[in-house]
Amino acid sequence: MTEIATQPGPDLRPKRRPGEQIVQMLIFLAAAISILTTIGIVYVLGRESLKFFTSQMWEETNKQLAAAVSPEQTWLPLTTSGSRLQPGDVIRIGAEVMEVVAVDGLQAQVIRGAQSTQAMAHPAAADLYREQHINLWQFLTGTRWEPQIGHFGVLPLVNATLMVSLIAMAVALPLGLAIAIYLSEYAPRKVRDVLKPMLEVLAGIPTVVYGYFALTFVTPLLRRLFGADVVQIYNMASAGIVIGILIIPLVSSMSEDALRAVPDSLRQASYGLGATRLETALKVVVPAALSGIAAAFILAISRAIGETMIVAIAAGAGPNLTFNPFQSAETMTGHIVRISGGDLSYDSIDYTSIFAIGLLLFLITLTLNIISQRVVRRFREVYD
Amino acid sequence: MEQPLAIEARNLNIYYGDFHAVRDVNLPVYKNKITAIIGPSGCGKSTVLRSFNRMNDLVPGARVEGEVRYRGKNIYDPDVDPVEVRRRIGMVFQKPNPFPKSIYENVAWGARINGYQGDMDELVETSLRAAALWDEVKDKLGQSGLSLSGGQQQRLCIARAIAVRPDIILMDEPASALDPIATLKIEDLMRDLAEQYTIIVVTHNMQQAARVSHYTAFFNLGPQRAGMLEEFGPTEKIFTMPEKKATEDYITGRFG
Amino acid sequence: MEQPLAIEARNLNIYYGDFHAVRDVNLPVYKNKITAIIGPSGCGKSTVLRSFNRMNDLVPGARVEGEVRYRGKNIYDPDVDPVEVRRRIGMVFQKPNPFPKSIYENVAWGARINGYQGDMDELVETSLRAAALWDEVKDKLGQSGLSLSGGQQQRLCIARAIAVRPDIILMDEPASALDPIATLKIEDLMRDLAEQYTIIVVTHNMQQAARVSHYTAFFNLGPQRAGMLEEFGPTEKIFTMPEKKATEDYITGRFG
Amino acid sequence: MTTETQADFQPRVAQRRRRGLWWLLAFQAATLVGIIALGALLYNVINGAFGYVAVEYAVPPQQFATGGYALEQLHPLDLDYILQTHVSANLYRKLQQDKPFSERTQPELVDLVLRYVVKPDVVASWTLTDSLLRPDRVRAEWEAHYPETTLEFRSWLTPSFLARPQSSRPEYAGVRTAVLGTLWTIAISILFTFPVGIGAAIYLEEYAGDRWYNRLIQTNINNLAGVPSIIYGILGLAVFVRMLEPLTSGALLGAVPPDGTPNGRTILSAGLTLGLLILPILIINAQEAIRAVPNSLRYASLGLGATKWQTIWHHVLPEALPGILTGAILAVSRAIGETAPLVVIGASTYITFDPEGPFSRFTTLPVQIYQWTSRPQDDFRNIAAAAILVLLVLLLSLNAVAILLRNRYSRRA
Amino acid sequence: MLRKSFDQDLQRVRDDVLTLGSMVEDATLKAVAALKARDLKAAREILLADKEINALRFSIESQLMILIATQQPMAHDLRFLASVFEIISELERMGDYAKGIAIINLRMGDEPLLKPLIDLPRMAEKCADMLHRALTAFMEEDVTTARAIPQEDDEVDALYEQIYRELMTFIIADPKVIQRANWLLWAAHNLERLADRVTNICERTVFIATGEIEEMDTKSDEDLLPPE
Amino acid sequence: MLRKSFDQDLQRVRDDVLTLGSMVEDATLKAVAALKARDLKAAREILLADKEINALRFSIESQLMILIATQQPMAHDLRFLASVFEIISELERMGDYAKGIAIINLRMGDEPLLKPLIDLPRMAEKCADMLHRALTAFMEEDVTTARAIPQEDDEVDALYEQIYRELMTFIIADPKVIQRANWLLWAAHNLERLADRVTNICERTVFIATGEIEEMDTKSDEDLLPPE
Ligand SMILES: Nc1ncnc2c1ncn2[C@@H]1O[C@H](COP(=O)(O)OP(=O)(O)OP(=O)(O)O)[C@@H](O)[C@H]1O
Ligand SMILES: Nc1ncnc2c1ncn2[C@@H]1O[C@H](COP(=O)(O)OP(=O)(O)OP(=O)(O)O)[C@@H](O)[C@H]1O
Ligand SMILES: [Mg+2]
Ligand SMILES: [Mg+2]
Ligand SMILES: O=P([O-])([O-])[O-]
Repeated sequence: MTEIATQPGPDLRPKRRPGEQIVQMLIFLAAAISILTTIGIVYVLGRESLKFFTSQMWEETNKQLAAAVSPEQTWLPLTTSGSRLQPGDVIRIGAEVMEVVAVDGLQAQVIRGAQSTQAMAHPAAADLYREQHINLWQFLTGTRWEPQIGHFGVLPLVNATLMVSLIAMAVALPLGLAIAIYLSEYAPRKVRDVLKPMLEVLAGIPTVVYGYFALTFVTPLLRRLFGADVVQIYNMASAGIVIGILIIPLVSSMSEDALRAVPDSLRQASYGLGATRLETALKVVVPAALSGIAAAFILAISRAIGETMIVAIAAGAGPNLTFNPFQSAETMTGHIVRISGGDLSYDSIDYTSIFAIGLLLFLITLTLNIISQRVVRRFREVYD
Repeated sequence: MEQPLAIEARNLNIYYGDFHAVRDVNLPVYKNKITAIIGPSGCGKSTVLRSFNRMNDLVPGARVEGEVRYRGKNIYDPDVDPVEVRRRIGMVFQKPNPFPKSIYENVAWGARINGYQGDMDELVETSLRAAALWDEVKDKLGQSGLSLSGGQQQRLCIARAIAVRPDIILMDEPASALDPIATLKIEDLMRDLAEQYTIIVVTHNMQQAARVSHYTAFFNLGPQRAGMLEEFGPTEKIFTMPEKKATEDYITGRFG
Repeated sequence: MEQPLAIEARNLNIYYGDFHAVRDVNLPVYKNKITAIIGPSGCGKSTVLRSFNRMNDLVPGARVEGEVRYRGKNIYDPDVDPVEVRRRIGMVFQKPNPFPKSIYENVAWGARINGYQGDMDELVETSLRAAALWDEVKDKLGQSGLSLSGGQQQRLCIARAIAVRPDIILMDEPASALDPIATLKIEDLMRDLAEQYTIIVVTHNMQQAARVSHYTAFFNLGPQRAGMLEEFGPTEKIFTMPEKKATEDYITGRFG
Repeated sequence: MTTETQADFQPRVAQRRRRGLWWLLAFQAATLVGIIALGALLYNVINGAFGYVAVEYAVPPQQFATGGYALEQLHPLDLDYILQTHVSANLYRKLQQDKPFSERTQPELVDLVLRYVVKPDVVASWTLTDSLLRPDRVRAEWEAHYPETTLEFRSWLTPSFLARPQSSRPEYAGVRTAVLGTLWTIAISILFTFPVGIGAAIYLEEYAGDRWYNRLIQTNINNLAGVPSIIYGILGLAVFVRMLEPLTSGALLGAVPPDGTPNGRTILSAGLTLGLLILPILIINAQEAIRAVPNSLRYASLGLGATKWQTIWHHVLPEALPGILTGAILAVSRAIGETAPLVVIGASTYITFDPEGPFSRFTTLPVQIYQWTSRPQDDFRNIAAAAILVLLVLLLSLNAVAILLRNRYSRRA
Repeated sequence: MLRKSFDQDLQRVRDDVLTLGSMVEDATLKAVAALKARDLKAAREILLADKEINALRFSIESQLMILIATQQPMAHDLRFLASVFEIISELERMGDYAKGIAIINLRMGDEPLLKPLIDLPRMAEKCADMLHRALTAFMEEDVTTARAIPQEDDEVDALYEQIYRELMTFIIADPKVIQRANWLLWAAHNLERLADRVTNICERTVFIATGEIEEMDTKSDEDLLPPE
Repeated sequence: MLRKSFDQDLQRVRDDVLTLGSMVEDATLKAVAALKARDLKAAREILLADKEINALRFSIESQLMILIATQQPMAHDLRFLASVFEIISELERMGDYAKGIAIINLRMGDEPLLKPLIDLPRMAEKCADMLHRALTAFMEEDVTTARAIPQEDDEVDALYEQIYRELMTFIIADPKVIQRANWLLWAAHNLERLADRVTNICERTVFIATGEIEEMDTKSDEDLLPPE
């Protein structure tokens, strides 16, 4: 021991530790990847949506020239197939853009070489493309989503999303909260030890399985209950209910965490004042955990809105603006999956449309998540 | 001089599952006196204290044998409702645990669930005054109880306990989480409260027991680590002239 | 009689962000003596203690001004490595915090990372002996440090601190989480350790400071709630004849 | 005063207790509903995966049952003989060219016999409940509608179901490609996510000071965790499949896909997409595990003169490891079950060849299930159910490991 | 103000000390008055009063011990309590002196006083007065007064010397009165000792206030000697 | 055994009390021996020794206060400390008696002793012996011995009475020797008082052990009287 006492002046100078700095650098980069992800999401969604809203897009009309045309010709002979042209449409054949002035049966009068393109000759059977424009207002308020005819109103998709989410919430919130209260306040240890893992299993099952469940179990059940003529094979109710079931564990587990975070001392305080178990649970514990529960609810809504596979499987394809839960309707997510599932050309309007919907979805869920986090943070502060 | 009894343990035995935690305790608690329970860690002080208002019912596996007589009735009789018992025998805990409600609500809540019919504002004020807290909080009754300092929170908890007008207040190390000054405030408060209430206080701090209590019960670990009442008597006697060697060793710090 | 200094705070000011937590502290700490720091809650006792081995560096926003001179060097000089400082000035915390490793490893680890070349078994034994723990654990060195009782854990932490051969041991309320008996054991141990080490101990418990220390520094809250050194002197003097009124009020419990 | 004010209290304990009882019943009922839902889900899957089927055979398999041995138990030479005698010479030669019969295993041969000789065709199927509880009704229906077929009890989940690749005929379809695709994808995700995720968690918990950029990273990660998975699909589609196509298709590294056209819809893209998807979850879980390590441990170590990294490496990480692993396993099982993003980045649904590396086109188990589920034919529902069972077993075992780990861990704490 | 109950307890000790003091004062004056009047009944009462003094002294002592055991006194409080130990011991002893005078009175029985008492009552008054003021200073922690009182002890000593010389002349004149002279001498001696003890109370008062023991014995080595 | 340092501190107090006791014992014997030998130099040394006694007494007292302030004594420890307060005060006073004898010796100057000293040394020895045994009993908390010692006070009283009577006869025979007789009488009186105080030490010993104050004053009311 005396060695220290006899030590000369201590050497307190810093030692070199290059390894520590390298490690720190590396893990900082790892953390920064998340920022890249967000930038990626915003950039991708933003850029493609911008394309969707502003840039020129050429939609196949399935029309061809009935005969070859010369560069000077202003009346174009057209085939019968495909969609109808209207005056004011901007069309493209090959590299040349034209503006439709008038349509007369199978003839269309055009201004040649519009948008500073060169008028040129076109062979017979050359494909006609039509220019598409979508403006934001139409997108947000339009009640029809029919890309084939140029209607890009997102409301049917949003409506279906909200309907499904509402149904899901109606199932998940009361059940989830009740389960949470039961587990945290009533269930004996042994029961909880069994139930909690079961609920976790429920939470761990992939959504595609829930989709299967909705389609092959819940839908037939609904049809049996309400009649096959009332309930369509693909319907929002079934998807909503099953999403609700899917979300129960989320709600119950987050709520239970919040309830359990309420210190035991509060319960004892309550009992000590002569409160019953119910009074303790509902009037002391639940209010104390309220913001945690609220956060769970908000997150649950966000999850429901973003849920994809169940609606893709069970809610049906095809946008449909309806308030009847037993009808089929396509949600935003369902639409994205359906459209992207096929082999899409990267330039098609359908392809860019999923980015616009994606952006909307992203913004909605982001808002909800941020609110939820805020609430959680406030809640945590109370007990720290 | 025979004092009137507030509550009394008779042949009390408490078990946690198979573990005999407390053995054969006979402990009288006198009315309007402060009775301190001291003893080494794990000797069952808290266990005995909780048995006085059936808080042990909430501990899984806990079992009580023997009697705790309160107003001529054994509170463990099957026809006694623990909820009733707990209203009359309040409790204050080691860590201040106000509800995350307003100060006012903290005090009013217990009375409200117990169907209090009188003037609530008045009750809140009386209780806060009795807990020597009124002056400090009267201008901010709407603020959260958690916004108070530790010592104030503990007094709030005392006010809350008082508001349901208990006979007896049990305190389990009520000041052990507080700094010395807050501790002294609580001790002064306890002495004032003893004029109206009977207080039983568990404390690790012998000096605190010495300072504050009228009677002291010294618990000790008996055979098989079962807690037992080693000595009971007026505090002054216990601390200046204990009868048992074990008590002497404990209070002079020569134990173990 | 001028005592040799072990470490000394000179014009020490400590800030947490904008908050001036400790103001103008000049505190000598004498070699092989136990210096106790007492004072009301929040007066900066722990803050000052941590400044003695630059543990404050770990607190976000903490800033230290002034000097802490150790062997003729200010430990806050830019060319001083805090890691080196901490090896020479060890620390024992309020709650026993053994590593979740074996008892042996708990003691050996610090020495090992500091490049100890000698016989590790011997070092472990010496350290455990010095911490008055050897006899209790010599047959179970392989067991987890967490399997010990609270008081034993705290002594293990002391052994661990000793094993790196520090000059000075800082203790922040080392017994406040322990029961009275374990507390007395730690106190006895501290007195033994003072023969070889310099000890600075923060305690909430005035009696403990009185019992255990040779010198006592009383910190108080100054203007704007900044902590300041109110009085420093031999413990006997501080407790029987303090010079300042504030000290007297504090130790006689008439503060605030 | 006590007695006089006692009158102000009307505790009505009995009434309050009754009310408590009713609520308790409600809470229990809710819990029961949750359990029933789980039960119904499992029941529904199992119900679809087994049951009676009405099968039509080109050649009934009993015909080959020689010497009391069922088809499945025959010797390879016998099977070879059956093939030789029942399929056209052209086909036989083609099969021989694909892979010599001598090199094929017995189950493979059985498979060939079934596919080219027996040619079973399931024309109707019944659920397990019907099959077990109402066999008479099943039999009656069968006799009424499919008299010329054979009624047999079929388990759609068989070893060969696991071993066979995808097929357009449910009778022959299997999940091998999908399972391999899943494993490949997950392996890539893990490879990418674990180091990054744990590193990020260490950074955020141990090093990050209270700086604007650290707060930004943290908030950002929390938000990413709540972004719907389909958005990740879109991100993966735009970034990995399209922008980074040269890389993800393997063209840069000289890998040429079987069909010759470089395409970013590869296992690598999928793995990275799923990796990004679970990264925030993994980071958050790991952060929580690291945060759960008490500060006292860090102080103890630093107080002994340990450096920061020594402290993290020797004390924080070992202590947090079970927690980190638990979180990681849960994140991985989330990735395994993900469907939507893979659909969006274009998991190929009809792939009959095994993935060979990160640049292969692929399908995964959930994508396969999705596809089968959305086919109108009943038989596909049956194999979807069987595939779901495979998926669930995989996930449940992972989850079980995680829960075990966590329980051990929390008991120690 | 915290520690309300401790302060109350301290106050009770202080009051009790004061009571004890006035009991002693009273006993002293009464003992000498009884002697002067040769009132045996009064003398007997003083014997009873002394029992009360002793009882009160022990009661205070046990209060002190309880306070030490239960209140962890420090600094000023501690000096106070420690001093009270000494002060009550002194007061009890002073009570004994008063009792001594009463006993002398009783022993004298029928015998008349050697001479009418003049100086002795004056001495007693002086003593009682000093004691009274010393205790007041103690109560008020009045250091100045406490330092001044011991000086007055000289007056008492002077009176004692005067009595001594007078009585010596009586004895030398007629050795047979030696017993009766001695009785008075003892009484005077008791008073002289009593006054000395007041000094100790004053010393303690200064100690409580300042923490320093100042020796205030003005005559130091002489007080134990008989006057020449 | 916990509280090692407290126990060490208590032991130091005990040792110091014993030292104080032997210093007093020593002073007593030496004072009487010096008187017998009319050794003025030795008498002066006793005056110095008394200063040491006083110093040690205050040192013990301040140790006591530090122990109370720092160790929170209770029960037995507390009774011990409280008793030591009283005992050292008594010992100091006993030292004063010894000093008194030394001063008498000094005051006698050239004058010879009235008579050769026989009983006075015996008395001093008896006193020193009682004190010694009382302190041993105190150290060992030997209640039986502590209870027995006060009985022996009678012997001292008897010796005192004998000396008194003897001196009275001298005075009556020749009143001019009154001064020299008085000197010896005072010396004897001092020893008698000293022996009384031993009783108090014994009382305290019993108190420490049992917590009870037993009055052991065998002669109670008579001790303050001159013998008849
Ligand atoms: N819920 C419980 N389950 C099982 N044993 C318990 C439980 N609570 C306490 N015990 C055991 O009962 C004994 C007494 O515990 P109790 O808490 O009453 O002691 P205590 O005297 O209050 O100790 P402390 O001073 O540490 O608070 C201990 O041995 C303890 O381990
Ligand atoms: N990390 C921190 N950030 C900001 N303020 C702090 C921090 N740590 C302490 N403080 C503040 O600095 C002041 C001194 O704190 P410190 O913990 O040193 O006090 P203390 O005397 O040890 O108190 P206690 O007795 O309660 O332990 C307090 O006002 C406290 O609120
Ligand atoms: Mg307890
Ligand atoms: Mg602190
Ligand atoms: O009591 P005294 O012997 O000191 O007079």
